[in-house]
Amino acid sequence: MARIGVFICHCGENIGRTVDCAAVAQESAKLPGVVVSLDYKYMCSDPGQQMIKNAIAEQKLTGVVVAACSPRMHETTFRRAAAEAGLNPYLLEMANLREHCSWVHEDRPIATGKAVDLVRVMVEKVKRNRALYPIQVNVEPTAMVVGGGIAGIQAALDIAAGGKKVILVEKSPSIGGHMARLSETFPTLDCSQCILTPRMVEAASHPNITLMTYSEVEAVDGFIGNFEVTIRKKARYVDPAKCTGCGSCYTKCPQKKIPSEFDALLGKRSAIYTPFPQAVPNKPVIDAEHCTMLTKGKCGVCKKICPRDAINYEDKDELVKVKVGAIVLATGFELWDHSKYGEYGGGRLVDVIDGFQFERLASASGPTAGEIRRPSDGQVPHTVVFIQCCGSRDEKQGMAYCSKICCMYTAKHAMLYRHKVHDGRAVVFYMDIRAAGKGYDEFTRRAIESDGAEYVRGRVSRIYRRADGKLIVRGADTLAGRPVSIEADLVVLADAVVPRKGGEKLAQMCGVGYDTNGFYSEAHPKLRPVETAAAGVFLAGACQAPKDIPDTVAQASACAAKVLGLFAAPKLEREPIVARVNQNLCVHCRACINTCPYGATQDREIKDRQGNVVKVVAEVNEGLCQGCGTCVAICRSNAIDLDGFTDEQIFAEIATLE
Amino acid sequence: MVANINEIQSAAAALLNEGKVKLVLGYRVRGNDRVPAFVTQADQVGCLAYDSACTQNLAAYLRKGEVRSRMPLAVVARPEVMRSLMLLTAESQIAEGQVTVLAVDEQGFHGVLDLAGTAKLLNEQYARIAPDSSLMEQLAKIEAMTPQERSAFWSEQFEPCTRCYACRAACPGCFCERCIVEMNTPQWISTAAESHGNFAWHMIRAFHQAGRCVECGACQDACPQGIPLMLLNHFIAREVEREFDARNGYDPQAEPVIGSWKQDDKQEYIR
Amino acid sequence: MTQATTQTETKAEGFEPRIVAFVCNWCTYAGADLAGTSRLQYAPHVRIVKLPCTGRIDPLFILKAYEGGADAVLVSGCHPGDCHYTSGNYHARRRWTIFRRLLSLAGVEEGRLFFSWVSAAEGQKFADLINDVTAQVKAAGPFKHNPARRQAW
Amino acid sequence: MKTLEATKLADLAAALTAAGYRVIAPCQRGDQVHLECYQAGKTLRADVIPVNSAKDALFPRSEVIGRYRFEGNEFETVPVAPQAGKTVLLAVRPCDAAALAPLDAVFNWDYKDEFYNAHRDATTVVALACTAADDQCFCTSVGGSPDSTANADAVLRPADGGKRFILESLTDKGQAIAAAGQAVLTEGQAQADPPAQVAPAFDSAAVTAWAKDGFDSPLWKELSLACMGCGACAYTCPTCHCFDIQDEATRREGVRLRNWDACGFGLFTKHAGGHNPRHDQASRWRQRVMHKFAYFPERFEMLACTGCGRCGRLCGNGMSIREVCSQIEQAAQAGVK
Amino acid sequence: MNSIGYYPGCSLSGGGIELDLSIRGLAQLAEVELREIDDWNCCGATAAHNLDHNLAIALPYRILALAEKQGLGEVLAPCAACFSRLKGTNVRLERSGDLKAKMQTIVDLPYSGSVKILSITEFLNRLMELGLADKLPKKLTGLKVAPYYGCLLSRGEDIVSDDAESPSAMEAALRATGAEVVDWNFATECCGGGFSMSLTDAVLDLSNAILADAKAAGADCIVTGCPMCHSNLDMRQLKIQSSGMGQYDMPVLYLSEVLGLAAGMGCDQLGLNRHFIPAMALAHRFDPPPQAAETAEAVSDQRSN
Repeated sequence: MARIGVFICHCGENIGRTVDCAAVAQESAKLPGVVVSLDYKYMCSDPGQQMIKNAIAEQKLTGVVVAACSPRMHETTFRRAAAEAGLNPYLLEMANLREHCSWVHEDRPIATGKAVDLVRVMVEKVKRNRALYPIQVNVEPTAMVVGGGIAGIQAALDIAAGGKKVILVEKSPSIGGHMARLSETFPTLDCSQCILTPRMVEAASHPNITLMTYSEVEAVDGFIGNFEVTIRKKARYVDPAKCTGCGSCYTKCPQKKIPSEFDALLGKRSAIYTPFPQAVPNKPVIDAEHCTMLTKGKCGVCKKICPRDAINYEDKDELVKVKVGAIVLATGFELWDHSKYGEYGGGRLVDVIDGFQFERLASASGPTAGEIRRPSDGQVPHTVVFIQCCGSRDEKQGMAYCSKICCMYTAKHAMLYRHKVHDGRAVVFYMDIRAAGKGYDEFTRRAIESDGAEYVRGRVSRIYRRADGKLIVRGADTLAGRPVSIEADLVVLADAVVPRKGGEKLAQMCGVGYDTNGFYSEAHPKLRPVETAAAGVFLAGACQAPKDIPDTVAQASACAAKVLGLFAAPKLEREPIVARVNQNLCVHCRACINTCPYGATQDREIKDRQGNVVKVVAEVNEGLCQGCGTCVAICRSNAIDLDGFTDEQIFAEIATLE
Repeated sequence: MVANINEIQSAAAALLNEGKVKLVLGYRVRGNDRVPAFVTQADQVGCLAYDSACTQNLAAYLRKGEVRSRMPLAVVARPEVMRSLMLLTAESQIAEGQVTVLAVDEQGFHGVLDLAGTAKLLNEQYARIAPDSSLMEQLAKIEAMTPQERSAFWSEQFEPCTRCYACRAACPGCFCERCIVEMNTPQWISTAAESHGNFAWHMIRAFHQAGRCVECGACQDACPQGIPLMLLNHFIAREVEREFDARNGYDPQAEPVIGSWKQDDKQEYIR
Repeated sequence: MTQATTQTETKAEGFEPRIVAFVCNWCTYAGADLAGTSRLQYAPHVRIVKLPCTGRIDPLFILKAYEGGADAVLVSGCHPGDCHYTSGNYHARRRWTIFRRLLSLAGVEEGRLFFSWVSAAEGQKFADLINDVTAQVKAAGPFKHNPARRQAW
Repeated sequence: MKTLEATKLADLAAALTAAGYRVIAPCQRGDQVHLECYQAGKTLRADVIPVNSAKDALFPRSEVIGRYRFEGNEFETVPVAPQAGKTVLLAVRPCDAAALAPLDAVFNWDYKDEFYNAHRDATTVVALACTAADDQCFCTSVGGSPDSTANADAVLRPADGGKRFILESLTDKGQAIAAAGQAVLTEGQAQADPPAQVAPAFDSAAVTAWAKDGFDSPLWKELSLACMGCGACAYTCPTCHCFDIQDEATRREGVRLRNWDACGFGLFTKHAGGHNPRHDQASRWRQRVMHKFAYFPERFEMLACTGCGRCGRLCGNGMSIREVCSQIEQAAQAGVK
Repeated sequence: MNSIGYYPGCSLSGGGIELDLSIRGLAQLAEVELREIDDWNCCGATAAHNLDHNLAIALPYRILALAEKQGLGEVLAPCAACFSRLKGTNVRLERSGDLKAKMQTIVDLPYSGSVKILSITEFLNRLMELGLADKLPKKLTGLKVAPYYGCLLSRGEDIVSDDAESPSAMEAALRATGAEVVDWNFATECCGGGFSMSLTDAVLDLSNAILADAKAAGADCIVTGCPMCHSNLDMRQLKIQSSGMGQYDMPVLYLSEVLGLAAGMGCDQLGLNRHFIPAMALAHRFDPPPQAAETAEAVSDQRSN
């Protein structure tokens, strides 16, 4: 038989003023199963809590209803008190007499009547509560960070600094990401490589970090604390253990005309290559597509020249399985393909370039050694037109959103160009200037006021190449209210920031959602900006939304904090409000599996003693379930129930309201 | 009888002879009735018959253990039955290789198909099955009534329901191990064959058909009391198509309609 | 069984409706809390049943409330896109769309079933909603032609 | 001789209603004919065998058999008397009347069921002799006949080619009916129509004999293959009498209900622990046949089947007692165990 | 024999007669029957939609309704303006539920929306598919063409299925003749359109820029599909040249004329002798003149003065 205790709080005058608490206590005492019903001035005070604890012990209570404020306020307090008195904390429920009754009604008899109802409902519910115990999940204290750009490097370094192991997976031959390609960074104009490369080296040498470059995530199984990840280590054809990074191989490689991805196709590289001189690890790989030894079996120069015999043409991809407890996705971004804009030449005009190409032209280590020279003829351009919002804020053909960083880097580009070409003319077409950030607006003002960039507010409607090689840029100056036409030598498009192609696949593997643009979805846009719907998977950097470097680094460090928090205890305790499948009733229609926002409902084979599969059913993974109960309502057989909100409890509540 | 009944028989015989199936689920003639035939030997195929009076949805047998134990099997299936098979595939009750389809319609036999082939045939040949016009007329009449009249109409219709659950038994979509109406902790739906129990039963039965009913009519045919269940079924199917642009039983990989969502699903009624 | 005589079984004048609300924990329940902390006064006829998410609401809950003689049912959760569990409210919305149409066909009159999105910040909206729903139900009177009402044995 | 014009059956029903009877008669309902309570305006159909059987009047599909109340921790039961008003089963078929024998037997076996008996005592049976049968009728195979008066208090015999009925009162209760219907009955002569010809379908003795040793026969599996497991046959059967007890309660009070149940349902014998002794439809069908043709004769020396043919008429899958018993008889003749 | 409905509109019997001639010739060659809509009326371009929206829809509605009534499933509207009006009306009727009923009351003809409207490029590409591609014996090797689309054959995403900014619908057919398509910039630039009469100076400026770019790109001729563009670039070229804005002598040909030339159709049959800027010299590079043809050239030259 249920033995329920009811405790009515006056909350000083807050409840007591409009609710006759003594009368509620009296009425509650008459409810079936209630053995003690008391009211008190402040139930949350020490004496109040003691009153509950004493009653639990003396009356051998099987359930408690505290009728006080909102459970959002003090449920934890009272449940802790119950636990201290030896009652399972999940056998305590709260009736909300303050926020939902005394504060919103003035008529004392009516409010008192409603308060009795609220208590009665909770009494009937709590009678059907059962003891629940926090779910313990083992945690493998190793993190995997996917993406070796600044976001991934920062997250890995911070986790490693916290004393936990990190596997940093990067698909290209070197870490560094886009930041390694930048010339200078806004708003301070410090050299990007100068501030980045020490971090890259630190990541490579940190004892807690395992670098896996030229590798890609192939499969992700498991759940928070217990992910099993399969990583494809692509064939490098160079044994990194033997290679010293001396560079003889790429110096001698006869295939030297391959457009360099790192240089945004403006420079060239060899078939055996490191992407850039400061690459980490500084060990080359062979590009199997362009190496004649691998394609035609002819050449072999690198093998002959290598003093360490590190070249292995027989190398194969390798699949490595690792166990990790948390995953940080830091896969970054790429630039929107502006060839979709026919009016800007549809990608056919070689002197219409994107932001990265300009970065490489401006970079001291770039293909022009930092001189601004246009791709078509290598001449120094005298007029450069910069166009912002190329593909951004364009629902029709491009992306609907603002790419956030373009205003700043375009100002930087205009500035760098004017610093390098003193008599040059920099014209910037913009829609709005969005320079919200520390020192950002000052920076754009500086570009305009000190460095003489001409800002034209308006869109460019057409770019074409005149027979003399000039690029004619026609647009509108909406402030002056007239069309403008500029004869330019070089046009730089601030292409929209878009997520990495193929990023959806990784998201699906991890159970992470993504928006219509392909950016990964955070668990809550305001309050959980680094978590995802998949517990144990976190987001850093531009894979979640366009971001500049400081925001990216901040988010990466936030990820590290989340990961270290998760790894702080060997076991993870989770709220036991989870769904459970009655496997006898489940007919495996898979509705719940389709429905679960967290991928927590999964197929489970039931086998007989011989190991034959006799039935397949759905099963809830406690590690993933967040307790929303959507699967429960979707199940036609009602083979699923939700602890804490069982059908029996809810039906009792409804019946009590009759 | 359809003209090329011999072709069904010989196709069935071939499947049995070649060991491709262990059982052919079809129809046979018994007096004025058409009843299910369970043919396990090639020499029994002579009993197989098909005409428009063969209205049972044989896909309903696929939940029976006694029938499932004889998989792989073949089913004589008209378009609605094929759609049931698509639903059962989508809801992982059957899989390719377990069920072969002997496709029929009122014109006759249209060949032996696997489930993928059945999906193709359905979408090519039977993409639009016109709903029964009398159903639509009746629905229009009911919808034109006042709420009180509608309530009275249905209470009159549900009154004779004895809760024999013949409707459930005849429906291929009702494959639950234990039906919601049989849950008693708590008792979801009163099992008494009285007003509120009957109302709840018929509402929930219809709701559980949302996005699933292929409108084969087997439930209504099975009802000894003549309750017009197809009115509810057709209404639900119509609403599902209107609201979610979904038609049931055409895609063996379909996501459940109730169990998936679109951001722009209508919500004008939500304030 | 004889009809339970509760305060709401009185005549239409002085009719005090019984309204059952199913709300999610994260938005509407919190919105009701905010109405409380803001001391917004509203009609006292609604009784809330708290669920983690509107996705948890089985259509049978609504039927059960009618069966017990509720004069109206209110269902409320997070705005689209704001679900604490990302998509529970989207799933719920699909169910409601069909179920409310079915109930309407079956004779449940307009003004006996309300749906709403109330966020944790919308204390005022919650109070207005309760007042409006209560006023509508009061005007409509007791739910006499309730097809789901429990049989008086 | 009392006669009733065929067109005046409804008038008789009205007269009996006026005399305080609850009149259960074959009424037109949509396309169907149901045995239900006569009300003014309903059309009576003596020419069609109704969908449901007469047992509904004596053993309702849901019946309150107990009541209780609670207040706080106090609990009390409330006595319930059967709600059995004076009832007449008007123009029910001899097979429905015949079914009262097995029902009487089972409800007065080890326990005398006060609810059934109250209904039974308050009920007058006015049978309607059959002059036509359909291909599902098989009363003659189970010891009945189309003009049997067994268990009837009065009988209506079609006469003069269906133009009128002859009303024969067989008991005092029957006399009371004749008296109450005085106004619509006429005194006169009429020639009773010949009874329907119902060809024998199977030898029930052979079925009973085979069933005695047939419990483990593999034949059940084949016989039951087409059964989908609904309760339609049991719920329309005039003799099936299984029930289930359910409570329905609010927070203040509750009722205990007796609802029909059927052995064809998978859950009928399912144990709380999950085991089900009748785990497949074959064992459920075996129970259905055994109950009617083996256990019942063993206990009560009568069959629990009256050959009304309802199960055959309604089952789209051809699962009727008639069909299954014929197959059993054939198997018995062929020596199949 | 395939058959396609035909809506010539006003210009094809007037200023755009070369277009009509060459299209009819090519259709015959490809064995496609052109069935002119009986009792057709003005499409409303380019003035109606500035005056009265109902009228602007009602006029094309009547044409479409007639075509449907006459059993024409597809209708070719060679003039780009007619095409735009007719197809645009189809789109609007489909989008707005009430519009159809309204138009039915105005025009008193039912129309279900079934008629498909083909542009000149869609039509000629269809002819190529139907076998015209195999009937082009003459290779226009060395002919440099600047395909000019203007607005009506590039804009309106529901109407034109080409890329609005860099259309390419003419290119495949032109290449099939052996001609070289030059890379130029002004393929979609405005020619001045319907302002030829009212704002002639603006038209001269705009058309001049187009001609200049085509010339700079090394084109021998501009190829178009729109009679209005044609008249601005061809007829107004005389004024452009006489007012000293530039000297181009740039023939402006219809796509159908170029294809006709490749198909070996005579210059007269194609109407090449009817241009303001003489096109015969260009044509004679591929279709050497019989003796009599010189007279026609002379006539044409006279006109150009």
